[in-house]
Amino acid sequence: MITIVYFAWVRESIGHDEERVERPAPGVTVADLIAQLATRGGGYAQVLSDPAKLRAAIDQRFVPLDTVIGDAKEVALFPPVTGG
Amino acid sequence: MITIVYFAWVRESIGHDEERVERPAPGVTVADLIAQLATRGGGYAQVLSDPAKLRAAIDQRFVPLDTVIGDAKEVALFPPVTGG
Amino acid sequence: MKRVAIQSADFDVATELAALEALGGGGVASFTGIVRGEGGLIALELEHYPAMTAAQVDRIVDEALARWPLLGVNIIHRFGRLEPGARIVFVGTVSRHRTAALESCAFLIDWLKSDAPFWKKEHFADGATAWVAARAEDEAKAKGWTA
Amino acid sequence: MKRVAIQSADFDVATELAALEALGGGGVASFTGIVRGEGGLIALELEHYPAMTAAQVDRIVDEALARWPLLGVNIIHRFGRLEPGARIVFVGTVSRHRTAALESCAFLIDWLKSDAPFWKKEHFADGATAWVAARAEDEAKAKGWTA
Repeated sequence: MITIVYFAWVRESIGHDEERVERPAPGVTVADLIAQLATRGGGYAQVLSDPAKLRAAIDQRFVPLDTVIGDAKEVALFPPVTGG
Repeated sequence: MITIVYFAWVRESIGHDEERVERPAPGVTVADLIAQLATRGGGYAQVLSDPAKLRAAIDQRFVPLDTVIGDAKEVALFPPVTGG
Repeated sequence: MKRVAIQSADFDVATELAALEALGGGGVASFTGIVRGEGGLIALELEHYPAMTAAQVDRIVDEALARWPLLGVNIIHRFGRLEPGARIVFVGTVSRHRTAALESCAFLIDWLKSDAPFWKKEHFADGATAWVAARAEDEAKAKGWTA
Repeated sequence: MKRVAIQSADFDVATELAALEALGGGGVASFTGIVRGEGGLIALELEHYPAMTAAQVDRIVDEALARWPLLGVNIIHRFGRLEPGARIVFVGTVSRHRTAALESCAFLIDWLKSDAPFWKKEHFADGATAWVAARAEDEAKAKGWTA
């Protein structure tokens, strides 16, 4: 299992800030995970269908969406940060 | 008459911070005034014999040493400023 | 001195600056970001990624310490609901000379404003809310510091 | 808000910053210069040209107000005998956005450090004294702001 955390309008649309999912197969990227979650429909489809608007972090490090998830513990999905 | 004011080590060497002198003739520059004051010898000669180390202001405005004094009320002679 | 705090509570700029002034440096630079109450804004809600924020800020402070000869760096960033006039962020830097203090302060706030994992939601008097969009200008500014 | 003070008395940074924070801007930048007690220095004596200083500082503040969209500028410069740890100078600027506040603060302190009519005499523990020489670096920095 891995943890997915959501922030800002991604979190709001999905309706919760964290969930546990099956560990993705080797080679699966963040973009693949986003596409898979989007198939759930509803709030997921609404915010995850346009990945260009999303940013991600793996184990608390910003990563490009084409990064392989591998043995990460936590994937975070969120809009571009808007700072302080 | 015009007022000459001195600051920092110029003031210290000359021994006073202000004096009144006859108004210089038309066309006389700050550099001319410095050369003239230097002929007084003592502290004057000591700090005024090397004008490259001096800066000046006429009526509270920085000026190059070759500026004509004209009808100014106050000439200031001092080392390069060292700020705050 | 290196201090990083991510907190919901307000802070006292005087206390922070006094600690920085006491470090023996010749120059203390600071920047304080404040919520502006424009366009009917009644509150700004700052959300952050707690597991990531402190570590990231800590890393950028280390980068500043490596780039400039600093005697002290202090960063405070608030989260939660903040009303117009409230402080959001404080950056204070101390160095022997002014240039290092001023440049590192600008570097840190540019980073915080563009790359720190914070998201802002605006609440308006008419009940409307809107998530603030990232500004391309801020990203460009932060990139400008990259050698 | 525009405030320029040339004074021998110390000042309270918190009070100055609070006034700047209250102007409704999004960013307050400040720089505080402090006497460093290095090399046996026991005091710095600042002499200035009173008839000239305030007018000159006022003029450079007007220049900053013309160059950046500022809501407030506050400059305090002390003269007289100052011991290590004492504040010498304070520059505070406020703008809607951080860049204008940070840049104008750096511009003003660069000018004050290089072009303001102040002279500094160092007093050392062994009784020696020395007038500080102008630094070519400072002059170059102030010139760098000229368009």
